[in-house]
Amino acid sequence: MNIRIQGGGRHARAIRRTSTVLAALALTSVTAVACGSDDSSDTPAAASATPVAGGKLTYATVQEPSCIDPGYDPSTVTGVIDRNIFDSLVSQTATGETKPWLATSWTVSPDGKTYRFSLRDGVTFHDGTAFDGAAVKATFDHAVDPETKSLYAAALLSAYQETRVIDPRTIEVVLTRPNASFLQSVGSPFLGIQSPASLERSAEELCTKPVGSGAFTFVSWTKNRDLVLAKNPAYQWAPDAADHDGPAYLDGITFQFISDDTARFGALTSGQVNVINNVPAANIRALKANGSLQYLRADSPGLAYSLILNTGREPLSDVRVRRALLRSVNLDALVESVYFGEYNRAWSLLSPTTIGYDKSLEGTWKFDAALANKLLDEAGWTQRDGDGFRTKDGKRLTIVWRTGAQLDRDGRGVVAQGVQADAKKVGIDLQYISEDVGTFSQHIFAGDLDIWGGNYQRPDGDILRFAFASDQGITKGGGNLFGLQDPTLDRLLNEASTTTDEAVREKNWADAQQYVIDNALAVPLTVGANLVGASNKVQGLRFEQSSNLTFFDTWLDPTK
Amino acid sequence: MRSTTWWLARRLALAVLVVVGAATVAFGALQLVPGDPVHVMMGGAAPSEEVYERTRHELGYDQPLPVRYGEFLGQLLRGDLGQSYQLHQPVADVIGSQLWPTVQLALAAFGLAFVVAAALAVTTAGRRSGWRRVASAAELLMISTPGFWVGVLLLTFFSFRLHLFPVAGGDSLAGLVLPAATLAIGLIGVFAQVMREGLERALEQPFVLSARARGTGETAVRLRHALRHALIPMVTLSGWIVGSLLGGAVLIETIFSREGLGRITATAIAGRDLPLVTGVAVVAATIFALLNIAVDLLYRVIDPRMKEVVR
Amino acid sequence: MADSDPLLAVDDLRVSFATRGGPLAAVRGVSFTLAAGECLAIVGESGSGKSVTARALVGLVGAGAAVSARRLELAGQDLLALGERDWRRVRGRRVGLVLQDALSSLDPVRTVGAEIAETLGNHRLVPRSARPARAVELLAEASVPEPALRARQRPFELSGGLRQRALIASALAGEPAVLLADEPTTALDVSVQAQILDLLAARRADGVAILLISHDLAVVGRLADRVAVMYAGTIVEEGGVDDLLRSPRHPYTRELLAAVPSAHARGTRLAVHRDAAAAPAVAAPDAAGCRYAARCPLAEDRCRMADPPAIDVGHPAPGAGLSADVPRPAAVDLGLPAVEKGPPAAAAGPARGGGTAAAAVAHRAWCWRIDEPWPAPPAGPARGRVQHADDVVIEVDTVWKSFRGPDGSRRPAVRGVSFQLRVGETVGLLGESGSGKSTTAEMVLGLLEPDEGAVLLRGRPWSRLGESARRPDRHRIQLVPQDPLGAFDPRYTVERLIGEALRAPGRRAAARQRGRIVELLGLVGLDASVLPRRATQLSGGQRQRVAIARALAPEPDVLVCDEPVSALDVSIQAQILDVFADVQDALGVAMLFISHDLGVIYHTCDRVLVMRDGELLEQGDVERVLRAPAHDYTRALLAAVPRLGPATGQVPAGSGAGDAAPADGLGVGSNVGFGVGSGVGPRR
Amino acid sequence: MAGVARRSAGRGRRRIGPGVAVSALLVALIALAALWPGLLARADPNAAEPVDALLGPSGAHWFGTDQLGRDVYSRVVHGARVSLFIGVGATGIALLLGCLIGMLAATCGRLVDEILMRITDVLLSFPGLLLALLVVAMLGPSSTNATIAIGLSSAPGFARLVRGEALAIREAGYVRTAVTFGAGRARVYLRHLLPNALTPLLVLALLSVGAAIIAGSSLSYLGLGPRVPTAEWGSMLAQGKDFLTISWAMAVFPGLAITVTVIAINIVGRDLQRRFEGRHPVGRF
Repeated sequence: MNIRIQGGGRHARAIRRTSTVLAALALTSVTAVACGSDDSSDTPAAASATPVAGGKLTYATVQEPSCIDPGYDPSTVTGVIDRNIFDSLVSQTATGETKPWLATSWTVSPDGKTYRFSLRDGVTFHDGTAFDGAAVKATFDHAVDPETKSLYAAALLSAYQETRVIDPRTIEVVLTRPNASFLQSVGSPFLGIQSPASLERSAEELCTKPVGSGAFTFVSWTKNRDLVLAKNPAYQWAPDAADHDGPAYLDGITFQFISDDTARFGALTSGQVNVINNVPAANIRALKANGSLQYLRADSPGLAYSLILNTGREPLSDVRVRRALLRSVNLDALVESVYFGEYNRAWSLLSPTTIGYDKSLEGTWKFDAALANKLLDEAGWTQRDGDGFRTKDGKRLTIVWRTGAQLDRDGRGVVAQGVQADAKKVGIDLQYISEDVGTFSQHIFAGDLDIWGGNYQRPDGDILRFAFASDQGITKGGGNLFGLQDPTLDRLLNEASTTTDEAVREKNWADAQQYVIDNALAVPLTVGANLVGASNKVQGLRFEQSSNLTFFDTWLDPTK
Repeated sequence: MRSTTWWLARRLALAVLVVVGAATVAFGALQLVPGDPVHVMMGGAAPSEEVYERTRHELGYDQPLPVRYGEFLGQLLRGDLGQSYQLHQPVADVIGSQLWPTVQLALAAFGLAFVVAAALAVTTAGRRSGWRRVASAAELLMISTPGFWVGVLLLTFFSFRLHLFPVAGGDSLAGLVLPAATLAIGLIGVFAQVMREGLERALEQPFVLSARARGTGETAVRLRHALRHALIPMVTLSGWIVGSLLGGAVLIETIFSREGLGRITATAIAGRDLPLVTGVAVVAATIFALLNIAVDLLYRVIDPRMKEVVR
Repeated sequence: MADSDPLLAVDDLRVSFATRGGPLAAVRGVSFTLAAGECLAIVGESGSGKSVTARALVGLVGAGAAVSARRLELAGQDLLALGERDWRRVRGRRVGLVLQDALSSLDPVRTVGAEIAETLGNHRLVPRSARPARAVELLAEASVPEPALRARQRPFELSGGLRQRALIASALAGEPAVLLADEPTTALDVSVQAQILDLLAARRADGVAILLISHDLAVVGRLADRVAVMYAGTIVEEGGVDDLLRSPRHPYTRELLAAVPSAHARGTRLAVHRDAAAAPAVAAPDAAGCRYAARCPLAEDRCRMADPPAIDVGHPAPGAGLSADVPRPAAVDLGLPAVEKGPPAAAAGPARGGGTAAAAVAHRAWCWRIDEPWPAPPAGPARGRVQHADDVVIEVDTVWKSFRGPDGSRRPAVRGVSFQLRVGETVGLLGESGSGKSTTAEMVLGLLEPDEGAVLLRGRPWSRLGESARRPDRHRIQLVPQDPLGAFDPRYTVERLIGEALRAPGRRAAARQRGRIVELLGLVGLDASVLPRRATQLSGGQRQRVAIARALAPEPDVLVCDEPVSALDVSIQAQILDVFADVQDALGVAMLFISHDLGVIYHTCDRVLVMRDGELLEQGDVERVLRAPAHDYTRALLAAVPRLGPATGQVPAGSGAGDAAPADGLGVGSNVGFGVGSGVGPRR
Repeated sequence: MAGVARRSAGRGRRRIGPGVAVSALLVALIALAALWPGLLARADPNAAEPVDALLGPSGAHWFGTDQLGRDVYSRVVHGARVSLFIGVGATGIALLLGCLIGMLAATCGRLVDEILMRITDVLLSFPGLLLALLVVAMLGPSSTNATIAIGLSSAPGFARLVRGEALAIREAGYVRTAVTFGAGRARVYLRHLLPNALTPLLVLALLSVGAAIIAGSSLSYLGLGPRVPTAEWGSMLAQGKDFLTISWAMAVFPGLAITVTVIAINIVGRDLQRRFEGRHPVGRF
């Protein structure tokens, strides 16, 4: 993602303010649900007991990374794994505050273009190399090096010009223009500091044998099976955001890759693994009912899972048809039946935990098949063909929704079929085509899609700019797939990213969300959430603001 | 002796031809897969133009097809399978690490299927009894049931419900039981029927009558005389067996979340990981070709009449 | 049999099989006895129940068969009471079984030694370590040369004769008192056949009781003391071998003997029935009366009402009484008194017949009509009366042909063969398996190109032509194959089969095709009712008739007949040979008649070519060649054949089968090269 | 001995056993479901009623409902079309290609034979499912493409068999004798070789329909089948397995549908094979 702050360096303070808002939201979004009986004599896990060191944790995750060089790979699972191997300059608490980590303190130049970091002493990488300014420089230079072909880290460092090593304990990062998200980005695992010695190695080794300074060291990675980390006993530089100092409690973490939902859940219930993510919604009732397991969930911030509609093509170029589609879907019933209430339906393009979420949209565009039918009639789709679909001038009201087969997970295919069935009820022939990534990407670049369905996990409303601003076309690496040129949205979103006024920013993002719904530029479907199941033994599991799990404070309760 | 050497040399030459052919087919097929290979490789992420061009150049996609094919063949003949696009590792390493679990699974499944089928066949061949009817019905059921369904049911029952076996992965013996059983079930029916038919045909042969007329007992007749003849059609099936084992591994490894060649191939094909797919094709073809040679040699052992080996 | 209890006593043996249509009786009341050192032969055509009878004696008739008997005793022990375990102790130890075709009767993937040792092991006769040595000894006892080497070899590595010896050795390894020999010589070349019979005779001389099962009267005549003739599950006639073969009394026995082709029968019909309708010897569903009545020319009403009783024939003096009605020439040619001929191995021992005189053997027939005269053999089309025009249809001019063996070397199959075939004549091509006779025939047919030399058709090039040039004349040479079942497209009906041949290029499409087909069928003794049938729905005889009709359809000049009767029972063979004679009489086609059977050649042919190892050894008028052979090989061949023995003393007595065959490198030697696939030469 | 019994058993027309009769009936029923599914199931297979999701079997929904509240019975009935289409279509393609390649190899001389057989060797060296995956990757997932993929991956096997049969038949007496009637090569091949090489394969083809159905459902299971919401047994099963612990019906009935269909086809096929083998003297397979 590219988050650029334009308009000079007077706005550095806004960054802190942003973090505060974020923190508040994060607080409300993370809910730990104790398992077992509702009378809740069990207190939430972390509250009382004293952590005990020892034991290995097995975490079954749905995704397997293809490369765990944080400078290269963009996938969420890479972030989760690398968080344990790499330390960042700064840390963020679950409440969203930015705290020192490898950088003990930092200052920002008045123009917002230069950040000066004082670095912690006594930190060594897993390969024995000492941490210093050169390591930071090497890491950042690696991320932006075209050779690295970075798919995400480089974007986090947008406007990066250079890193100056003032002395071994002091560096300056110079940007070409201010970047409001810079500190937040630097705290991301994707900019975790790598051993400069290890960065000399080939891309292949960087991908498969990462070397950082984190609380866990990389041990092995067997494709299609697992990735094993071991405790770094020398670890004495825990982030300030963490609950404890010194080495991690766990002796090691094994990430098991179990893509099959049923198998993953079965692995948890049979005790083969301690923690799983993406608990199949259908199994959550069983999970809650199981006295030896606990259930934790966190809504993900960013763009909710939504259908972005192509206004440049018939028939969705007609706003009435778009509105009809928006109103034809009985989302409440559909989401309830597919996800058993564990995922929420979305009212806005942004998920509720995103900075800038407009709560006022809730309840404003309820399911209304009659309205949808009326709108379609008005739009001239009055005839019906033999299959019950609407037609105009002999042409069927057909909307094609393509997706890549690999993107079809978390029950999205089922949601799609529900949307399809609802659309049919008002006479829309919605064709859902799940195809291989090659064909799908071909369609994306040809721009001949009617609908694109997807989500982005990002902290704030700036994601709207990524998805809708006219300068964010796909060939520029942006997310405006259909090349939408909407002056209203452009004004609202660009102003939001440059203004220093928090209120203006909030208002613009709210207006933009409103505008998207009014003009039915998209159909928000569900709010993504990280649904985690864990054994009761597992204590101190934490969600990051991103809704990812961290394991530094996690320990295994031998009494359970 | 000279003719055997000559025969082996010819067969090995043909094997090389088959391997190169298989690699070519894989290479060609992936050229025809729709979509821009670079985009596919990035897995849907939208790279900037610079990254895109650089990747394209590195992978040689800015070269014309014949040049790429030539380089591909040259690499192949040097024994270099290249570097996986998606896993960022040498293909040989990837296959090397994934081959053994699959081979383990395949061997276990084959062994299980063979033993069960042989027992079924030997005890029921040529006998009209209720037990034979039950066995035949069971075989038909096993042949007609999709392996993935069996796998799901076994997994649900034995792992989720009874917690008897690990749910996912596991290089332990216990972790091998269900996948091997699932894979074996598809084979047992075929094996048992082929062996029974072979046994029955052998039992009708005059030499069995002679053996019986010498006072040889029924069990000895079946094991000492008939079984060996029943194995010959089994050997003929070897190509099919290897195909089913490797093909079945794709499903089994997915269902049981096992590592292995099958699963890695499925993802490689979907991700258009050309070097990995061709690498797997080369390995599969090599196994196939060597196995065929081994089988023809085995024929000579099982049935010494086969002086001139049939192709 | 009066002086002592027999070794084997069978009384009223009945065997029936369960089928979908109810029980089917295969053996219905067979009784006989067998003494030590005696050989009883059971003779019958396929399906007569003779093999089932033998297998009942070792308890191996198979599952689903019901066996009953009033008495079934081996040396006083009741076999009917045996359980499976007890049977195992009998099999191999007290009763041995030798089957036809040792290639399939010995486990092809095990060594000969192992097979023999199996018997020893089953009955714990010899300690495990001593078994291989004992197996070698047993092979040596069965006159197998280099027994130690042979024991390590597998059946397919041995010649047919050695294989059969090995099989006999394995059956005798347990030193059984009784040996059941079921068609022990059937697939073998004549010279090898003679050696095997000698081996069996030697064992009999040692005191082994032999039950010989055969369809071949000549084989029986050579080995047996007594003969029982079986028809449809019952014994219809039994008696001493000389009596029975010289003076057959039951009409069926008489039909069988008359059907054997030989020199005497030239110019006469062999078969009682001309048409193909005659009932087969297969056991029919239960019905009252004599089974043979349906086919018997002498049958009267009472025959069909009730089973005829056994009638004692007595011991007629040679040449006296009723034997005058019997086709005597057959008996003369066939029934050579063993005492006169004397197999070499038995020469030193007691004559035969378990120490009792042959005269003591009762001769009985189950027939009321044994005193009826047998209808005189109908005259066939006269042989030799046809004046052969000098027109040469086929000229084979020093053709050579070789094939690439599995090891890549070229092996000659035909070496410089030359002969001519003239209009209206029948030329026999005589030779043992691997002699190159089939390859020669294929070159005549234009299916193979000679490597050197040429085949000319009516003086014009034939073999050197391209296929398209040959096509218009293809119809002139037609094939009657050995195995018509394989030669018929399995999907075709008879009508379509013959229709296909009628449309051959160079022929005008017959206007009334169906009429022509019926006409052709009439020529071979079939009627229109077979038109809609497929090959598998025809009997063996009918198939061969259709094959002949089809070969005649394109109005050929030449018929190439490749062992056309060798797969048939003797009575059917007789019918088919009659058909050939009729056809030639009616149409005057030239025939190249390939056979390994001297009798058939003698009966059918005008001239004969004798081949061995691809070479033409001798050719000439059939009378001349077979009566006064010029070549040693022909002489040896004749000597080895029991049926054309020295009745007239023309074959020097010194060159008996046993001496002549090995000396000529025949038999064993000649078989080594073509061990696998008996009866068929190397084909592509 | 036993020959007597066997002959009379083989000669007589075989009666149709109860198992075969039931199977034939089932095959007819499945064919009916494929052609006119509306006759057997009234409910719209794609009508979602989220309120009624994951119901167990009942009078209203015989096989229960899936997670969108669609009627599983109706979807199973409608699924017959895709499965049968794949089964029959793939076998047809395999047979056609197999015959073409096999006949060419058997009749066009050593060089053509050698080349074609090396090509089939190459294709055979791919495990069937992988070849199918590759083809689907090339063509994109859909039932037609799955059909082509499975057809292509089983064609080499058929080609081998046709070639073997044709070579054996080429040496059979009736082909050689047909030449002596002066029939041309083309005529002999067309009249005798092809039909006779084909006949045993037709029964085998019927048996391979069952295998193709399973292969098709395997592809669907891996997400490479027909596009949603088309009812297809393999993809229904793939969806249903996630709910096995909650609603067994969703995964069990589509699986049963596959198994029952394949069993019925196999029983009928084998019965035909037995009848047929009785009257076909040339080459077994």
